[in-house]
Amino acid sequence: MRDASVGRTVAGLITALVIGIGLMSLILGEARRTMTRSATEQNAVVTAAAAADVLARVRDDGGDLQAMTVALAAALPDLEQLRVIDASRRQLAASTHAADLEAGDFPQRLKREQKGWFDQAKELEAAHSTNVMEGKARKDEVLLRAVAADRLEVVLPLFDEDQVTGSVQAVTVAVLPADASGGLPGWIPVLAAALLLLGLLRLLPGGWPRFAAGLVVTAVALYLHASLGADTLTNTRLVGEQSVADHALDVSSALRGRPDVDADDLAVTRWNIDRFRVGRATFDDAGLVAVGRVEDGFDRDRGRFRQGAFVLSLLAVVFYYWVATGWARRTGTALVKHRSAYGFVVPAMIGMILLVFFPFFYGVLLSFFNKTLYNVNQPLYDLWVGFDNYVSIIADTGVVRTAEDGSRSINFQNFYWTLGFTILWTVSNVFIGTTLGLTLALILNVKELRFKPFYRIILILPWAVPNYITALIWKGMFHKQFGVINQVIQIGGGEPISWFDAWYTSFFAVLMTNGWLSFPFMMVIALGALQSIPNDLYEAARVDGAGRVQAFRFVTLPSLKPALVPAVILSVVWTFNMFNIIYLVSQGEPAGATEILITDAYKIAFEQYRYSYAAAYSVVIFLILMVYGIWQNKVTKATEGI
Amino acid sequence: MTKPVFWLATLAVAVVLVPTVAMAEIELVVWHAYRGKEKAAFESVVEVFNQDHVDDVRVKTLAVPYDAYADKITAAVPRGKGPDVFIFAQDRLGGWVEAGRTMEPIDFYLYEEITDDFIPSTLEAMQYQGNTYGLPMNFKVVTMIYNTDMVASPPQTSTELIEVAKLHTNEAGGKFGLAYSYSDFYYHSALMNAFGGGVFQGSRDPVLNSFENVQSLELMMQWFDVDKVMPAEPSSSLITMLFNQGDAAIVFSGPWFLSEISESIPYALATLPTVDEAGGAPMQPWMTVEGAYIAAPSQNKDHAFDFVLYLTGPAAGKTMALEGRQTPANLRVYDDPEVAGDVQLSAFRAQVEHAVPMPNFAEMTMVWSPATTAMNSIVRKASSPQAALDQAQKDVEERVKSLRK
Amino acid sequence: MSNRNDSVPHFWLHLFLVFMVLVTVYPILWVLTVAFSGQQALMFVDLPPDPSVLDRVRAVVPWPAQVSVQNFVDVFSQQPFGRWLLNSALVAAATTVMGVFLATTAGYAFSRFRFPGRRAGMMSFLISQMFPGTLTLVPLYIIIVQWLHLGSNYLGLILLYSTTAIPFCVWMLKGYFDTIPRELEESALMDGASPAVIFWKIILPLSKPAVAVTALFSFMTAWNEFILALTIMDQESMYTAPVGLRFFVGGFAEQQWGYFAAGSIVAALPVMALFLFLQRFLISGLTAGAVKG
Amino acid sequence: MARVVLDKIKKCYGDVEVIRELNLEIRDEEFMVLVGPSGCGKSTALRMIAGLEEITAGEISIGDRVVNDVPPKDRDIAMVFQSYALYPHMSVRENMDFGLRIKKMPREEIDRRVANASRILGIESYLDRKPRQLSGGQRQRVAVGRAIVRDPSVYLFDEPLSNLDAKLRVQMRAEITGLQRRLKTTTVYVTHDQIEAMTMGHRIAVLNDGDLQQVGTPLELYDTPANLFVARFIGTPPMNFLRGAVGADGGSVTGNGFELDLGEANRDMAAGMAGRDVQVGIRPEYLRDTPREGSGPTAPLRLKIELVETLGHEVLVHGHLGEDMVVAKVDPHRRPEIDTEIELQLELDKLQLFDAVSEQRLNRGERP
Repeated sequence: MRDASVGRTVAGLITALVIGIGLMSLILGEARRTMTRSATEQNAVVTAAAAADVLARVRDDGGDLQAMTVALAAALPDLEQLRVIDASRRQLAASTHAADLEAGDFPQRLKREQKGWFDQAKELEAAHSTNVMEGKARKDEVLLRAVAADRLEVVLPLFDEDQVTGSVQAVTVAVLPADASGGLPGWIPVLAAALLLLGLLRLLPGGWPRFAAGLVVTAVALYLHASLGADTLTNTRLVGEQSVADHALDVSSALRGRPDVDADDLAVTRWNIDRFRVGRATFDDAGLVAVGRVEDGFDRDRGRFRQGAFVLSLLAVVFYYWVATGWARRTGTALVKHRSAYGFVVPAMIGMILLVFFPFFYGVLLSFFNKTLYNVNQPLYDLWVGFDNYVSIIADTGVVRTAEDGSRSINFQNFYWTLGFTILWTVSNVFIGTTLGLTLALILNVKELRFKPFYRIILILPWAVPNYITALIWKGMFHKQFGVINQVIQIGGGEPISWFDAWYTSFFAVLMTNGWLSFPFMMVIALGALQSIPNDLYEAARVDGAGRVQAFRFVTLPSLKPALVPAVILSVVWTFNMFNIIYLVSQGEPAGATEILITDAYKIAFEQYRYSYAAAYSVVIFLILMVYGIWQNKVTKATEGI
Repeated sequence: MTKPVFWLATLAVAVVLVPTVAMAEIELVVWHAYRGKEKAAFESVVEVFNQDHVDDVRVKTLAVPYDAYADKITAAVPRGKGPDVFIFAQDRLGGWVEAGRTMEPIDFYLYEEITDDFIPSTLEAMQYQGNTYGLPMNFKVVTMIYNTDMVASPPQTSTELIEVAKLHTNEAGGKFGLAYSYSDFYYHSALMNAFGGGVFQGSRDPVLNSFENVQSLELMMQWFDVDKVMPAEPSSSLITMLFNQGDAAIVFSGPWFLSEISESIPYALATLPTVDEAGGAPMQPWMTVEGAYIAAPSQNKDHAFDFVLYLTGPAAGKTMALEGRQTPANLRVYDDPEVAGDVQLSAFRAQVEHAVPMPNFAEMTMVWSPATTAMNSIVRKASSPQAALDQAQKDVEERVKSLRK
Repeated sequence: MSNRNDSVPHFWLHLFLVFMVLVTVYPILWVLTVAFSGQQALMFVDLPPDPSVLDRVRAVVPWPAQVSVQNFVDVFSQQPFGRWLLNSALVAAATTVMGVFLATTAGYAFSRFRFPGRRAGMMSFLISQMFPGTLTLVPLYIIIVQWLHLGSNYLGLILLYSTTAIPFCVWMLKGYFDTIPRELEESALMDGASPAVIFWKIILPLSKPAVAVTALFSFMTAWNEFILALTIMDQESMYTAPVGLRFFVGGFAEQQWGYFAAGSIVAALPVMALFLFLQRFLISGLTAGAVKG
Repeated sequence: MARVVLDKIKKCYGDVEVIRELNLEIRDEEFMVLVGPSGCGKSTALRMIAGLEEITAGEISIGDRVVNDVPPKDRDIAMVFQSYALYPHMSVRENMDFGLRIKKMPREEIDRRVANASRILGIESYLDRKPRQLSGGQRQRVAVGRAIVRDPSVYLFDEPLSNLDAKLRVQMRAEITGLQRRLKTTTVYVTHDQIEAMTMGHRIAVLNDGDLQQVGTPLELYDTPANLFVARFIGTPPMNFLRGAVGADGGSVTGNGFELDLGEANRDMAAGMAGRDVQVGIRPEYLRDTPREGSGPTAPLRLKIELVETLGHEVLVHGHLGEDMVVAKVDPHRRPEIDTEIELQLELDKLQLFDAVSEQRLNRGERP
């Protein structure tokens, strides 16, 4: 802060404003374009819905569908083409498209290349029945797509009673709402004001006051810009809504007075439907826009905009801090000064960023939404749930379950039981693996011990043989009746044990299996690391009168530390997430008591299809491990250099 | 450039160019998870198709190990990197339809002339929310397999079954009259369906703890715990071993079991018995139907459908049945005397009359874990069937709710 | 460790080692038993009715009823298993080279240079291991196949595997590099060596034990992985050995445990060969004599 | 031709100043020893000359060029490290010719140089061994040999003998000195051992706490230390110090338990300093029971003997003079006994006077 010179403060301010206001303007522009587009789309839907209404009536009355189709396309101002598909008969029932007209009289049998139309109708049918069955609006019952820059195609289901039997495809010319922008773009006055304020900075003393003043200017400018932006958005939305209302009245009046159209059908509100064909009720039959309702409906969007603005402001402040305190310059200098160091790190870092950190951030992002199998194709921003997933994981506190008869039992599916078990599993495994591996490495490092190469090669076998089969062999060894372990117990005169009936015996089985699988790794690490200890150190220790134990404690262990500590940390991490052994050997038996967090997460993702929840689970696992890692790192000072 | 090199280069260019000139044809990629006999049969079937379509279509196959097959489809197909046609059991169908951009609906191609050829329940397995997404190739269903040295004529009813089983049970010596993965919910479905139970009703609401389901489990426990005719911890490896050592008289299992039976064991197949405790209703196992589907992003859907039609048709079905030991879903295959005369195929064909397609919607996947937990705790006698199923019901309800949120 | 004859007698060490060897090989003997049985069944004890103790003892001895190499023959004849082994070898070897290269360079920088972001970088490598990989299959698929267009390409797998192995290797190497006296580099610097020469001619030769461990680890990472290999490869001829092994089990078909066991044993051989080769680096005591005191 | 000049050198690690401002000129062909207690900055100074440490401020030139931004390899220097830093994976020969190979020197030239250097150092017989097969002394020679083959214009030694046993150290000391005399290459030698410094260097620079205390020939430092630190640091046994105050007449120093007439030699210097607190320094060899032959005026002092050290050719006695412990040299034939009193003669013109506050030397002292 000491060096918050005028130049840097100004540079920081400009950076912050450019980032904050620039990006926010981009978002605003995109939001307004989206609103304009959705109003345009809504106009197309209204037209299509009106046409579908009329056509359904004509068909029910046994009228001439083709004639009405042609008439509608002519009568409605924006309707360009119309096509009616009768899916139950695989027929093209009516059409105004030239190609269809050339092909002959209607109805026509659908050709192979027209399969898409048939599938559309079937899709709408399935969507409708799904929504009815689930009592929810989950699947789109209105299909919309742009067929040209200014042409929209709307596909609506055609009902027979409650059954979807076909579809109406309407191609409309886009009806754009009036341009709601007007006046100066919001950012110009804000930026001008902010720049004026800059002059005042010179009057302030350097250091904190100037830095704080810059911060205040940034914050105020961003706030003003955001609230101006929000107003514009509301305005755009209202203008759009008005355009839809006007358009609905246009359509209605175009149809009114036609002899073949029943005036009772012309209730414009019925055409004002969303993508689930649910009435939007944003205006009444007279075309009067319900401003309150529109604004209420807009609350969610505005909330989202506010969140976005908040995040951007934070970002801007961060950049302000970065530039204004001279940190940015130092970053630049550091990059140049340590370029050879960065050069060494960059290749690995690129790989890590692309293939490790990117998927990681994707996972973290996912955890703040509610993405499941049922909504994978919905845009993410519709599914924002904030911390809900985390809250529901952490709030799962019912470790003890009381049955109806009042008896109590442990709820093995509970998050905290699983967490506790995972920790137990990790600690005991890493302890066994490390102790055994280290002991063996020390023994195999004894000078003049014979057959060392033989022992070494045999002892890495568990690592070398694919663990899928060895894990299953272990599972077989623990079989109650036909497993060798119970046979050995019986040879010794004992009773056979049902290994997977109680959580602790089941735990023992997976522990044995994983211990067997994991010690060779530690052994190899320790063997490699032992080579970095010069013999002189032992001699020195011996001279100092250290016994074997002391030599180990004060010479071997400290020297092994640099290699062993990361190996232990990573072992903990890997064991914590050791999916295979649990999945193959205990399979969570009994009753999920030996599940660990990662197998739970796997089940949530691939059996319950709750992708975001599983992502949140993964993040929780990550956080637990990170806390552990930081703690371990503090205790052992693993990252501190020599 | 010296002469030999020049000629070699020309030759190489020619070798590279000639096939491309002749290849004005469409390539269809097909994924499957076959191995061994099935794979060989499948490849020969594809080869026949390729011979017949030398001028227009060429089908290329890719075998994918079953364990990660579904994951591969989930990752690749929606991104347009997958096959044109893939073969899979119906259990993932609903999930993939919901995920979108994976399954191509084929109702448009289907006429009664086509659909009438298939065993109706197998075709039903290919349908989701009123749309058909594939044609059934074959079905796999659990039936009764018995050691003919030990059992002369197959039991017709559950009472007979237990009587016969008791004769061949010697627990201390590791001999059992009846062996099947009874604690596996999939295998248990036969009993459950016999009682008229099930997992979902109507609009896919879970009904795990229905009275019928409880009854079926009580009977299962009767067999295991009171009659003691079945081994503990019945993994499929164990059952295979017992049967192959002549230590199991009767096994309930599917076609996959047959090729694991050792040559020294004489065996025969029979339809699963009726259940006296369920008023004489037959055991109705869940049926797995393997279908051929068109991938939604495929660029050659028409050709893909022609191939699917061929694959599920009588000619291919016959090869797949006789050489690949599959039980075809196409009824016309059974018109062939060779297929009709095959005792194994006809046994499964007979069983399919008393079989229920396993539900193909995504919610079904959520059932397995809680159901397995319930089954295990019942078998372990840690809780009563009712209590275990109540718990499972609660868990499944919760999961279904959170998915549909 | 400098043990003389006055310390623990070798007899006890051998006793312990023999015990560990038995524990280690017992399950593997069962794998061998299954592989050499000529059958497809997974191991279970086979007992007569009312078994005596002797019967039980016989039952726990891993030895097949009859010995046959048929499973091994079939593994190679029924599938292009040799080709898949070759693919695996290629991918694993390239991963080893690439992994060692990426990890040694990064580990060297972390050990020797003091630069802003060093600690953060090292921690990020460590922390990256803490996020479970269950949900990353689809993002990885998108990156490799859609973005980098490395579907059905060895390079895609090599990239994936070497980045999987990087964090551990970097930490391992960094720890080892830390034990190499700085004077050696300074001395080389005075001798006129550039950073690259110092790295290649001084640091790497001195770190053979750690590089050997790194190499083994990278190799194993690539050698045993199967989900990514399967997801990315779209031609059977590009599959790796673990993918091939999985054809024998799983799904609604007969379980060919005999083939699986035989294939597993074949797949373990290159790993053991590599380890045999690397062993001498693990025991060479390289830094001794570098400095005095 | 290879002068090394340190001009206002400064070194900081963060906020810690390791070297405050160092000005030092090492002349061509000179053997300069940097000496001081550990942590005084001498190694840092050497490493800055080598280019292994950045220079915070100031300039270093070697020969005629400022080398601040010249990388070590281009400074035409060779360095022998305290730990020798031999490449353990290379043979002795490879260790020696590594730098030359990097320079892409012709093979014959390399061989010639290695042969030459190993002959000089007597290490021809183990050129093909690895460092771990060598004894400490042999490794030391290899380390030196590695420097020699490069034929640099400056040698830098960083406490090269500190890892050797006493006997070997004496031998190597002589060898290195001899080598330098023969090669006539400018040498900067860092040590904390003042005996090494005294025996080896043409000139010695004494550093303490990042400050240069004094530069001079060994005898200059010995006879006329610039301040209390140098006086204490140089010489074995160390110089005696008596705290006191200059008397009112400026001709005497009075301390607790003694009064010393400063004599003619120091009179003019002490004049005008009446009442000032000083430390009087006198080397043990100038505090004797019988004055040396040809010595100047002496002053008597009585000392109660508390400890006797017999070195053979002479005897040292220790005792308190007031609060200060002093050591004196006594005729071995006297056989002084503990707890007896002895009269000592202090050579007045060898007296060193230091200001008690500034610790700077007050009198000029006498050159031998």
